[in-house]
Amino acid sequence: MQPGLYHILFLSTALFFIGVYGFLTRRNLITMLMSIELILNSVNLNFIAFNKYLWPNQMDGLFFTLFIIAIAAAEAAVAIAIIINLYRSHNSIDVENAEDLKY
Amino acid sequence: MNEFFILMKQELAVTAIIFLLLFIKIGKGIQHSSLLSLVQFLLLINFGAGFFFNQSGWLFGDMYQTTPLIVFQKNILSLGVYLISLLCADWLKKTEHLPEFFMLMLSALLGMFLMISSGNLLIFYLALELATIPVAAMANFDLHKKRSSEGAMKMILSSAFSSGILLFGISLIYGITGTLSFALIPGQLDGSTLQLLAFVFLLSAFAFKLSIVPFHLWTADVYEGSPIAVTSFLSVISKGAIAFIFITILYKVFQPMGEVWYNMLVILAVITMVIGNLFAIRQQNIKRFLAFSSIAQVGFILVGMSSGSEVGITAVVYFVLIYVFSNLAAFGVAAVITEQSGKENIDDYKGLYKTNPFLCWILALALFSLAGIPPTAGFFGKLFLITAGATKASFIFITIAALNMIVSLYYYLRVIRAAFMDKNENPISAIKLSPSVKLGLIICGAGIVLVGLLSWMYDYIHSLSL
Amino acid sequence: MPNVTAIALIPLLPLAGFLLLGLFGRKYFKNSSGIIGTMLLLASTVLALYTAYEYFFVYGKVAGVYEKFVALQLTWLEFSPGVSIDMGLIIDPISVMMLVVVTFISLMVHIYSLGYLKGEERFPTYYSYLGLFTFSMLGLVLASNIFQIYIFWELVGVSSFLLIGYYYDKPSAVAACKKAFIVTRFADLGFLIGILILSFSGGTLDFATLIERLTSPESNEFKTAAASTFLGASALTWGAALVFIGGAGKSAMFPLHIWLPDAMEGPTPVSALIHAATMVVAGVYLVARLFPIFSVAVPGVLEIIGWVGAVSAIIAAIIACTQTDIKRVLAYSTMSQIGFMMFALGVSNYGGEAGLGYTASMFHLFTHAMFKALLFLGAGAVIHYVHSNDMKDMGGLRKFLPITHITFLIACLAIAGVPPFAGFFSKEEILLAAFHNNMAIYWIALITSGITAFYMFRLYFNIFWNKELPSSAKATKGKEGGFAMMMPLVLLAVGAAAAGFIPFGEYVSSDGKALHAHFDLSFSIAPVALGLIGILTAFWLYKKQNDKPTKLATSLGGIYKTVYNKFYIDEIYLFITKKVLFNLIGRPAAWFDKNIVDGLMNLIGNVTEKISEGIKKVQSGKVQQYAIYFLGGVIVLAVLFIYIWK
Amino acid sequence: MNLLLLIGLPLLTAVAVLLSRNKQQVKWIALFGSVAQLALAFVLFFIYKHERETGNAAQMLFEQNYPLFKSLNINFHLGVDGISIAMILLTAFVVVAGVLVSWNIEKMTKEFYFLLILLGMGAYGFFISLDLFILFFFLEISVIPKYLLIGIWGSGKKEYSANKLALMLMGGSALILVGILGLYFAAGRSFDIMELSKATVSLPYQQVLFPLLFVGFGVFTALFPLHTWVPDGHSSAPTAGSMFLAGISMKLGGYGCLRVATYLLPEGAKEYANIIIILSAIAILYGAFATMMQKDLKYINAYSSVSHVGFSLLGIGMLTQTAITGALMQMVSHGLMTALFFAVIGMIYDRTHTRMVDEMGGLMKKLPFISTIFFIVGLCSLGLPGLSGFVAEMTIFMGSWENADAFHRIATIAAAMSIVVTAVYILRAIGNTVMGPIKNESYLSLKDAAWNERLAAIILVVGILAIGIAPGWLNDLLRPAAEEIMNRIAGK
Repeated sequence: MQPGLYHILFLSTALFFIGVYGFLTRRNLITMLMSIELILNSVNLNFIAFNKYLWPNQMDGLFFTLFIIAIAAAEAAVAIAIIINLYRSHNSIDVENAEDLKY
Repeated sequence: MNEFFILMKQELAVTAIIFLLLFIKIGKGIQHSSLLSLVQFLLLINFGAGFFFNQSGWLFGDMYQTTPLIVFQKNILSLGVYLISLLCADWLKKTEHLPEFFMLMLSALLGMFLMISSGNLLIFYLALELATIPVAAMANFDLHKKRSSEGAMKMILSSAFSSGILLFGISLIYGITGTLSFALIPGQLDGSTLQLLAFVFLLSAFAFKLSIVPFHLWTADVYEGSPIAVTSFLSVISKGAIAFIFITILYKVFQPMGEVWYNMLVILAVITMVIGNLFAIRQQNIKRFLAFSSIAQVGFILVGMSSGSEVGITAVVYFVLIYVFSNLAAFGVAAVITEQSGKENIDDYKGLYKTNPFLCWILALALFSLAGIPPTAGFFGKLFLITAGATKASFIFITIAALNMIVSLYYYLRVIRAAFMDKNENPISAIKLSPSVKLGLIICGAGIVLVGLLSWMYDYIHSLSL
Repeated sequence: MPNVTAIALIPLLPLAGFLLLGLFGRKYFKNSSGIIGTMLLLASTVLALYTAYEYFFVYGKVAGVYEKFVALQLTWLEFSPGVSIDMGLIIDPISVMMLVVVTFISLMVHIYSLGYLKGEERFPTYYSYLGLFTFSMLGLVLASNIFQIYIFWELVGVSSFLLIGYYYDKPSAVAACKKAFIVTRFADLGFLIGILILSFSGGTLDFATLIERLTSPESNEFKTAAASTFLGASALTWGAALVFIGGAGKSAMFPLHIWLPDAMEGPTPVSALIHAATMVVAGVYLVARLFPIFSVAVPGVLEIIGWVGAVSAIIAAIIACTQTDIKRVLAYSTMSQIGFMMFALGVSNYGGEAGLGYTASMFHLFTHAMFKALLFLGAGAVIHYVHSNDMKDMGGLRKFLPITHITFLIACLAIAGVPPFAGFFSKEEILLAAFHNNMAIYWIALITSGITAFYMFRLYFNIFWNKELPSSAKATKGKEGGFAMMMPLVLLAVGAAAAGFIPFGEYVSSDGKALHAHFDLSFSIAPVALGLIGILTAFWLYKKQNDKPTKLATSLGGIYKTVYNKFYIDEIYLFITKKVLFNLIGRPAAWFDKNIVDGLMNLIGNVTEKISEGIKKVQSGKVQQYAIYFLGGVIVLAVLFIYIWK
Repeated sequence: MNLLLLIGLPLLTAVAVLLSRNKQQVKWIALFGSVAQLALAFVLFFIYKHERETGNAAQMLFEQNYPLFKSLNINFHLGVDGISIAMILLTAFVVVAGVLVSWNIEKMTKEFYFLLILLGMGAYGFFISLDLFILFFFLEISVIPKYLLIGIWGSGKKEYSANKLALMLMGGSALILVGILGLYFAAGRSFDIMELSKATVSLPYQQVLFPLLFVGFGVFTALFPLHTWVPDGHSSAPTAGSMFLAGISMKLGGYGCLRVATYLLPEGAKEYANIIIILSAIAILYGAFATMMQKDLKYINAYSSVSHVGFSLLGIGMLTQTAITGALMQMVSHGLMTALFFAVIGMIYDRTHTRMVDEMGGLMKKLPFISTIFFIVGLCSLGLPGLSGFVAEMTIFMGSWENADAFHRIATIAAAMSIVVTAVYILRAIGNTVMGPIKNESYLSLKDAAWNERLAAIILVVGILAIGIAPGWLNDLLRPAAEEIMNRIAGK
């Protein structure tokens, strides 16, 4: 059968919440980063789907997706750089080891 | 084509500086002091450039727009950056990666420029990220400090998270309206549940960037962790930029939902002011203290925003202008002291007046301005924000706002008291101010005093925001 | 119309003295100040006598009545059209009479003090204070406006405060002057409220207008005032009664008399001037001044006045019998004599024969001023000689102080009401007035006059006879005070002896018409007889040193003790002020302010601190918790605005 | 007469003080400046009188109106009527005296005088401004100087007091802010007092705004129970600071209560008059009784200030022309009196190094001048005729008595009772400090007042006597203004 908009939206929403869940629960910084990627991908799906099914005459969603992918890459690059630096000083990439700043 | 250069002059100027720095970096580097003064000069030029050939227009279809007001806002930002480059000179000279620092900071600035004049959600998103990611990198600039990298980590992760939320909201809006252009969206809005949801997502992303309670929690940690130059950049420049675009989007794009976001702003403003103040009371570290105080200030900005008329825009822009001077002055003093003595706690400021009267007076001016006590400009800024908030004549709201001024006064006075009154057998030794720092502080002080008393400035902004 | 400048100068000259000596005395007039003050006062005395002469004899009566003038009237402070404090000079028989009395006695005291206080290093201050007092007293006498009289009323109060506290480093003196001021102040509160009531119902502060409006039953002010009642009494009654409270306070009427005996801490000449002759009779003068209102409008109040006067008279007389400090004895006798004047007014009516009491009261005021001043100055001479106030240090002084002795005796006879001395005539008139109006008061008065004779001669014998001091004392103590001290004694003695023969009714009466008091000898038998009995008892008890008095005292036992302790009235006051005022009101008020009001403010602060301490956990440093709050915020907002707000 | 001088001259003085090189210069410049201000105030007074006598019946004289924030219709609108003139005179007197008594300040002299002059400027500006916005501006401008003066040069638990004062006054101004914003929007976007006095504000608005404004200003003038900053603030402040606080700052509040709250919101005033009366009657008695228990001279004066200021609030609450005139007189009189009182206390403290009543005694012997002044001020505060206090209080009583109902009568009598209590505590203070035997041998070597102290005291005494002996001029100054206010209240 042909997947309709709602299937895709369902999928993307599921992805979104999986991402959020991962972000909230995982202790490993890299994994948290990955779950953010999940969120972004769910958004990409959204855009594509909306563009394909609802507003096929313009390409806004498509372009947006492309940009999101690009930005996500940049973000990931900076994030990983920071995480590496964190690892240098903390000798771990566990989020629970980086809680000095509080109150 | 010619128009293109005129409309985008500030962006182009910043880009030019970035590339210049890049070439310098690639080529054989100059030693930092001269490079720094060069950059300061260029930034001054960039700031000056804002005052000529101002005209409004659109570029790239509806992607990019500029109006005199927007140019003015950009000027405020570039002025702020210039002041930072002056105030943090001592620290900047020391960092081994001076060009990179400026490249990052300026690209963030570029992002903010684009963000302010964006006319479309796509470019808005791009600009937002451009304004965020480099700052995260900057936050980590004390490469060997644990706290610095922790702060940076917190920032990049949570901002990535928030942009995820933002994007989800945008995607929903796109799904509903089928357009990304600010001009077209309002026509499509009818306040349906889904739209509200999308709006809430969008708003929470803004709230995160503006560090509105309860989306503010990253703020203090990042501020404390990162070097003061970055902290001041975060707390003044990016806050200002976000405030500008936020108010534009609220007033333009979500204008049909005015009723909804008014209520939201009221709620958020109240809890932001209260929580921010309550946290600020207890802080010891000056950077953290200023972080929370700036959260409370954002609460006041929201009060002004809630007005929903050009009075609100004027008040917000005016306040941000004053806020740039006041907060940067405070940060500047803190930067000098941290740089010279490595001390960051309020208790270390005890007896400062004995040794550094000039710094103390600037600090006092800045803090009183933040607290909104005349004759400093902060008084006028706060007053007009509250006036704008009062246009809807909900007395409880503005009463709460006014009462919050008492609490804020209380903790600002704590610092003043430490500096002026408390005894201290070994206070911070007398500090020799480098000329650029002195210049920066004097500019800030002058701004704090004059912006309020020269009332035509307010009227000028008002005329722009009509 | 008498000469205005002359009248105006009478009070102004002492004022000039006050300013001159007060500001520059200590520097420039260290020694000459006494002379300056005396000269100025001499001038105003002359002016006063001249005024009196002009008023009574040159100007004389118009239609059988001495006219009232308001010689001069300056608006001092206007409250609202018609209601204003004016500074005026009122000229009528009683004010002229008072002018003479005040200036004359004051002059005597000025002269006397030249000798009495010789060598004092605060001489100029003393004379400036005297000047201030004389000025204020004269202003009070000449007041044409009820608020003006209040103003000078307060001023005499403060100058008496200053003079009682002249020896400011004596704790007892400080206590006394505070007491005097505060007690009279308390009475003045009544006076003030009385003024407010009267002026409100009269719509004016000016005496003449006030009296005219509040006494004529057809004026609508009178109607409204009489109609508006509070606790059953009309506004007029309240006003008059409250004003009288003020008068009672100044004139040391029971139960507001407690300050007077203590006031004897001041220098003796001061007691003579202020606390015998002039200030203390201000109350009487006030009632006399407003007499038409009292008598015509609110007769009820006259009853009160009469009884207060009578009670004070007898109580004071009884207490006086037991005191051993000669000045205190005189103080109580003063109180008792003022009691006479008061109830004389109380039993009087307005106009004609019935107005006898009024005349009598004024007459007695006049004579009393003479002999009481004389008594005090004489006592002063004694004290100056033996350096003690107490009877037990005295005795047989007649040899050492001949002039003092004679003059003192004259004064005693005068006050005892022995003819032909001054006291006799005035007292007879008073008794007569009482006799016609109120028998009870008459009997009280009769008995009191007997007691008066007794305690005065007890005093006399104790000082000048009784135990004999060794004549060697003469050598040690030196001779009697000089001319400056003796001259006033003699002059006053003359006055005390002769003043009675003035046909007083001619000049002073309630309605201004001449009043001829006719009383037959048969009437005056009783009082004179009683007086003689009193004198003889005193003679029998105190002529020679013996143990009769102590026996008597012991036989009376508890009664004597009570009387000796002045009926414990002071103690009652002490209880009220210390226990009630301070402990029951002041202390709680201070506590409340410190802990409740102040505490509340601090509480707010502390609560804020606590809260901020409590919520710090939110900032846990865990980036994921931040994200949770973030999401929580989103969800709350969404729920709020999607489900609740819509 | 250009009213800008009144702001410009102090500003000039302040700048000159900042630029001056050594302590001596600072002092003399400050003195010169303040004397010039006094002269200016007198000139203003006489020109004003002349204007009035020549039949200029305008409500406000010498009006000046410059647009400030056009888009918000905020104008720099200046003008004076009798009330302002009286207050300006008071300020000028206190400023000169304050400068004189702090002659021997050694610590940060320059800053001290700078702040002092600034404080004065704020007061001048406040009294001449006819635009609520700048009125508020000038009201707030004094927060910094007050705080620093107490905190830096103060004594005792100065930080606490300074904080408390600053915060409570800030709280007051917060309420005021809300109040004037409410007025602004209720009356069609105008801060101008003259316009607002003609505008009609609907009753519900008045009912909300009046308490805000009155309580807000009330905090400044120690309205019970918001007076608690007064004792601490006054007692911790340096002498000149206390003089300014009690002499001027508290008057700002009273002036605001009258000119802003009562005048602009007459209906609200009528609504709440009784509450005001009750509160102020309480304040009068309660302050007096609390004073009886104090041992520290400064606390004595602080609490008695609460009691005395209560009178002026009572007068306002009575809402009759005479009472309001009396209230204003009381403000002026109390300003002079309490300033003098604090000055004397300061002089005594500088010599005996104690303010505890029961540790002193017999000062009269060694300090005749200071003691005499102490006498005078004490007698003034217990309302002795011939001194200013009497005139003011009597006027208030007469005015209060004009409302003929039992409630007002009882309130008046209650207030009048305080004259006895006042006598008690004043005489207690005088008796224990000035009179009596010398308790402490070291006092035998004390020196009497120096020239500057004498001058300061004399200046204030002259003021007190000028009102006490010939109150006519003050009455003529205030009565017409009070009449204006009454007309507004009566709805004429």
